Amino acid sequence: MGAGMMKSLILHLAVLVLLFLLQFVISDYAILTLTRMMVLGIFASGFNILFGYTGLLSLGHAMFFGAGVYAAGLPIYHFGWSVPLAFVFAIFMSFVAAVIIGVIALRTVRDSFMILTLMLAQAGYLAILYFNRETGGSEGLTMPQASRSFDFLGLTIDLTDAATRYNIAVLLLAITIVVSFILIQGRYGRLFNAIRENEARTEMLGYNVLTAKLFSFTVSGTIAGMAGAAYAILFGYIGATFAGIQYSIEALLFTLLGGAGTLLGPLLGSILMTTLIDRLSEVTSAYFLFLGLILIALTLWFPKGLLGTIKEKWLPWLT
Amino acid sequence: MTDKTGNKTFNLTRRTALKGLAAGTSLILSPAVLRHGLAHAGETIKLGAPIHRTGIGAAYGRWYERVANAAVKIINDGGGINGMPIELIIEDDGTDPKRGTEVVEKFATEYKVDAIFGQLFSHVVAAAAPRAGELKVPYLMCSETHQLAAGGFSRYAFQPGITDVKSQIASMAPWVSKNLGKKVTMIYPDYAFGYGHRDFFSAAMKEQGGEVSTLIPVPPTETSFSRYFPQIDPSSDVIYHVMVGPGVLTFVKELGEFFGSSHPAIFGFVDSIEAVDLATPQLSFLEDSYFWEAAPRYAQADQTEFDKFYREAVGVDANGASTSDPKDISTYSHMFSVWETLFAIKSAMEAADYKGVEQKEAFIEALENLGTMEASNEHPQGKKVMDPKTHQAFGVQNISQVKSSKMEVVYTTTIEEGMYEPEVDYSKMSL
Amino acid sequence: MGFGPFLFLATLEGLVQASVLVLTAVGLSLVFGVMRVVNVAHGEFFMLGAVIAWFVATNMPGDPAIGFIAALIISPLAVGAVAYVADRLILTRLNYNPEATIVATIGLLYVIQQSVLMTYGADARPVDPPFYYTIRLPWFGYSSYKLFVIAAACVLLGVIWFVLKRTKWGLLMRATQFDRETALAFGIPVRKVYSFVFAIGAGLAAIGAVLIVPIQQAHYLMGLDPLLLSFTVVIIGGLGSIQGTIFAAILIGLSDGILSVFFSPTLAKIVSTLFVAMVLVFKPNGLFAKAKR
Amino acid sequence: MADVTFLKTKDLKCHFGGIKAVDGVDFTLEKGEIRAIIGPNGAGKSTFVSLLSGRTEATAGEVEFLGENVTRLPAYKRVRRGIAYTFQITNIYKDFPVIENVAIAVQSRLSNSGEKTGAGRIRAEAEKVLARVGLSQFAERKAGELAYGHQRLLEVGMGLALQPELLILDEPTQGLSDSEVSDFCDLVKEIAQNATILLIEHNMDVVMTLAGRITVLNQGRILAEGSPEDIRANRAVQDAYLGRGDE
Amino acid sequence: MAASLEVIGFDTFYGQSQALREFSIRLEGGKVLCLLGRNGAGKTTALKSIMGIIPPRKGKLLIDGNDLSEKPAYEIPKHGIGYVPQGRRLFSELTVRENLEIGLLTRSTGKQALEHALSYFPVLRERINQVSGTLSGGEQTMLAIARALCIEPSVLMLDEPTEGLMPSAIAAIRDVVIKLRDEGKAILLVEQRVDAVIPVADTVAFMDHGEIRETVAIDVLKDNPALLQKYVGV
Repeated sequence: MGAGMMKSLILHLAVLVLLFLLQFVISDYAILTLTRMMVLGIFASGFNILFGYTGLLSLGHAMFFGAGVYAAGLPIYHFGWSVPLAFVFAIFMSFVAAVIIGVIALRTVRDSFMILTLMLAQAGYLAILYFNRETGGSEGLTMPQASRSFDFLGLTIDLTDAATRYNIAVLLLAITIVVSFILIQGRYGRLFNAIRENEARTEMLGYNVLTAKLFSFTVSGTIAGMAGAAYAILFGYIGATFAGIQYSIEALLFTLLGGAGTLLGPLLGSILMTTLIDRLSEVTSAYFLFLGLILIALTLWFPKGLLGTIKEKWLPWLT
Repeated sequence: MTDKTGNKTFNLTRRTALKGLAAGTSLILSPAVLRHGLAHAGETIKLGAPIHRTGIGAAYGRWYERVANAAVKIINDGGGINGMPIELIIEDDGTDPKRGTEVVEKFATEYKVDAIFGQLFSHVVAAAAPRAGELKVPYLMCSETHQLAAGGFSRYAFQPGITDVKSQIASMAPWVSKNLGKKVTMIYPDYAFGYGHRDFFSAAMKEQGGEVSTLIPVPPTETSFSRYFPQIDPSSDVIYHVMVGPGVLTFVKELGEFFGSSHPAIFGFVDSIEAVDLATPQLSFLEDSYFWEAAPRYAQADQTEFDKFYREAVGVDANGASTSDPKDISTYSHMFSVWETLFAIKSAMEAADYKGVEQKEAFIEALENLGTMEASNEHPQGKKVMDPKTHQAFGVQNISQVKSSKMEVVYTTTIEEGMYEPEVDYSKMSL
Repeated sequence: MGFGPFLFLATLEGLVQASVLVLTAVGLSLVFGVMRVVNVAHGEFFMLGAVIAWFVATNMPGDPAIGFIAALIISPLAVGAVAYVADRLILTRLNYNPEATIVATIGLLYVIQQSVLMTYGADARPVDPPFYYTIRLPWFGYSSYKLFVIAAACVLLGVIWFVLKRTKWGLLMRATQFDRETALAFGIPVRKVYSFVFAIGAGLAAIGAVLIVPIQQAHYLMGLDPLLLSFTVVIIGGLGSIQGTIFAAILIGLSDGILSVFFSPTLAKIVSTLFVAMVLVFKPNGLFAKAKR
Repeated sequence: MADVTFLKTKDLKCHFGGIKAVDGVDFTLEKGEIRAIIGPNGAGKSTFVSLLSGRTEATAGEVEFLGENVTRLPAYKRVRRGIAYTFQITNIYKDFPVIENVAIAVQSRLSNSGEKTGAGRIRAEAEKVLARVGLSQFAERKAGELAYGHQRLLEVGMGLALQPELLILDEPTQGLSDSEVSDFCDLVKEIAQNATILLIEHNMDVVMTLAGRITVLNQGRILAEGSPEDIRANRAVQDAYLGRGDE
Repeated sequence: MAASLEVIGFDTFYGQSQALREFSIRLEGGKVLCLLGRNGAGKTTALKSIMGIIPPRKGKLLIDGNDLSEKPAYEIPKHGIGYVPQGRRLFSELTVRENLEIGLLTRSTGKQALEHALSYFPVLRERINQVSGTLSGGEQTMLAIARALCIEPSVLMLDEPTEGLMPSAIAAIRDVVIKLRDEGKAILLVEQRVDAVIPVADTVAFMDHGEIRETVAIDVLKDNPALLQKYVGV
């Protein structure tokens, strides 16, 4: 293991430990909102595997987040499945969805890929509305009280408890970061980067680029789906908005702000952006104005985002 | 000791080691404390109002906010609640479930409000109400949703200001079948709010020996409607319509263009023309048609003192328009719920001699036991009866007919006509 | 009502929708064709056109027709100016890089939408049509203004066609579209052409919006639907092809009107969205594309 | 089993619309050769090697490599079988360090041959390749910052890292200075000890120095083939270059 | 008297790599200068740099004595440079007339210039409303030249105009080039094939690696096969 990789590993572990420790010092509200930021950070991390590392810009990643939300929430709501079972099932379903969508979407490139993913996500969103008797449509469904706590390995886990939710989010974030770290440090990381940088050349070096892209797409979609499933079980509500365009764009925004192609970038972006919106909403109703301005500013002056710029200027070993 | 940052959420025993870090983080993560945390507990009653300032609910939200401010002013001018003034904290929820929930969390844990009220659209309520329950903060919705009475939420959720949609609709059916006809075509929004109308009204009509022969769902985002109208069954006696969102004016205009002067009887929920000026030339076809209204938009001949008082306080003229701009039509038939909710909070707090969050449970129980609230300045829409089991208040409903581009009440239901068997008993749940 | 009149109404409605759509989509298509820019903020230019029309119409004294005509002139110019500035300030600096422009125009979308929210508010507001007259047919009544919209769109399309095919300006644009480098070598200021095309594309969306506000109402969130529909039209018509765009707009307008009569409108939207997606995958040059080269 | 031909094409064609870029080429290459392909501009040289490497799909005809028909194989599978291609226009990962460019190629070879792909091993192998092409001192530099001649060498190094059976070099000396060209010739000779080399080249000095045999393409067909001396003396070839062979 | 075209010390880059080094030429009216060299030697880049399409990082450009070094690309043609790019680059979906009109767009020379340009190529007049992509190769080249003539240039630059043409078409193009030269235009011709330039050129400049290696008068070259061998191969 190289020194850079070691440093990077230590940094990431330190961030995770810090996130765990924070719960002992921050305010109740910070715990609640940081929980949500972490879940959305996981979503953006999944998006980042595809966008930041492999160079494929999907404008429809909310469809996987939404797939996770519904694949976890519907069995709990309709069939009374236990939460862990529904969670695992949702991850599996997101995986299946990602494979199928990936096979279709990866037939296109660049502009077409972006528009196609946008269209497919829109179709998914409309499907949720269409099957409103099952999904609750735009009104959504509130998870039954019974599902808000469950027994797992002899422990009673109460999802209405803020600290419990926070720790589950930290755990899932840790899993995401560690899995991504291993993936990106390994040979797939090199391959993804190569594809992002120069697809034609990579193919001529003997790589099956399409398979690699599909792999990236699948990992990305599955992580996004896991985030969606976590959202459903942790916050107890599922609704069509979570599959809407807004959420696809948020994933992009978090990633761009924090730094595409860095493991912690999406989380950082999620924390900063959510905090910013939360602050601004006390002052103005048009807080999305700033979201727009930040997007434009990022593309103009900060295409690498915060951590991306730091990585370029000071910490080249950052993963 | 008073924390210098004004933040009272710290547990002093566990903030020894990471004191500096904690202070810094909390400043970043909780900017709100600086603005609102300065008052000491027991000095004010803090009420949080997540309002649909933006998003598809904005037309309602703007008036909800106006009513809330008017009511709070009156309460505070009269000495507040139990001697404490109300501190009203309003934040936009974007008519969005996630943001709506976040704002509820913020009110509960950051501002530490005594109660939250004011959310309207059912998808926002569906996401936010359970969280309020988990955070154990009283949550009073102004939304008409039946989810509460159907048992979807918790003991902390109430709807004291406005009757739920199931009751509203059920109480309309006997009158419609008796006076307009038994065969009905329904045009309704293709989402949850519309399904309530579809299901409850179909069932109620059946009970009356009538039938809903044609159902025409229209997506809520639709912007043109004419192409749906040919589906209307020409042999229907009644067209029942209800539409919400930014397209309502287009909807009624196109309905009029389509039919001209000859058409079946038309009965609509006032939602179809909430915030729309009836004097718009193309709406003349609505003349003589009927609307459900909770609170009559146009001051009636027998207008009560209470309605007069309420209009004046909110700044609404006899036509339901803003006193400063006669073209600016209010959401008159819904916004009274904010007013009545605030006064319900007041009387429950007074009954519980509420001084602060320690008496939260007493406050909840007092809300459950509000019982009958007589028509008054506090309840200008009319008498209400709070059902302690469902946490739902029931009131009278009005059927109005359009006459000279105004609506005249032709029938007022009794509260009993809208009652149904409770589907849940929240009062037995733990607090 | 018999099936014939039923179909007749659906066709009329479809044509009205197609009329507005075609103007909006031609704007998008022109921008894509000449500049290779996917403008995600296009729907917001539409919305801005509607809102400015409201401001103009309500502040213009006298007959609603005067206000309407004033809006028809002022609104596209104002929106075009906004687009021109946006191009100069943002897109040129990004060198029209496809990914960056998509992200930046998403940003622009929010900026325009929220600026309108701050100034105009969240309400939906109607604009008086220039004339009220309902044509009574044996089976149903129909707004004469809607027929005017169809006619106006035809006239405007004729004007667009004339400008593109018969004028110096059109030649400039087409030359830039086909080969920007050679255009440059013949003294065509490509960057300026880009800025103007971006402005014209936005202006066309604004004209579509001015025509629609007497039917619908101006609302700060009204931009999303036209955006998605325009994308649909431009993809089916073939990215950058004006004729294809016109064809597709009529096809989509009519089929949307007729389909949603027979099926659930939401289902119709799902099917058409998936259909467009498949066109993108299997016929990336659009449905009407001839096999080129 | 009799010796299989190293590489063979049968009536290979590639037409773009009406243009016959490659129009019926029967070509054989023996193991261990250094073969040059020359011809006037537009003769179809680049298209021909693109057909061999799989970058372009053949309209008709066959490509046989080591006795197997590879005509329908995608490019990456041909690379895995040992056909490496270096680009005419420098095509490297400009934003990556030089060593990373080579490491990507090394990883491809190792993982395709089922060997371990530990970070240390890949780096070691990549360093070896850089040493061979003389770029060791630039290992950590951004590839895009290298001088043009060094970028060409890196391009070759990436091909080399694949340890191919057949290395196709498409105009490798284009843009190199004279001294770089002679270094390059030495490198190719060294590579040729382990691999067969197919070279498209304009610089006749290079061709004459390196090639054992020369194939001349003109208008998508083979015009002549033979030793450098034969080709130099061939009247048809001179005509093709001087443009009198249009008819 | 100022030269019609003078380029002084162009350094041009594609990203990091240098494509032109100290590229300088001087060309008088009524003369033909040929740039010769193999693929990638920088000939096309030289023309594009002159046109401002790939602006040089350093260097001066003068046309008829006017310094255009600081002008944006679209200003340069207006000062009298007609350009026939490699591969002709016609607007192939437009008609012959429209292609010519593009040449007229930025100068107010109008119909006269168009008629004058057509006078060199009567065949184009017959096909004036035909879509240019359907013309034969020779006609396309003619159109490309006519289009460049529409801006009434004093300098004409042609990038491999005879590439891929039938010998008869090559001869026709050659005749027009000679005619234009005789009318006093300064002509910069890029070719790969020596035989194509021998009948028309006054001077030949050999390029390699983005530099002019040698400039020779055509008479010298005709008598020196060794030079041919060195720069063109074979």
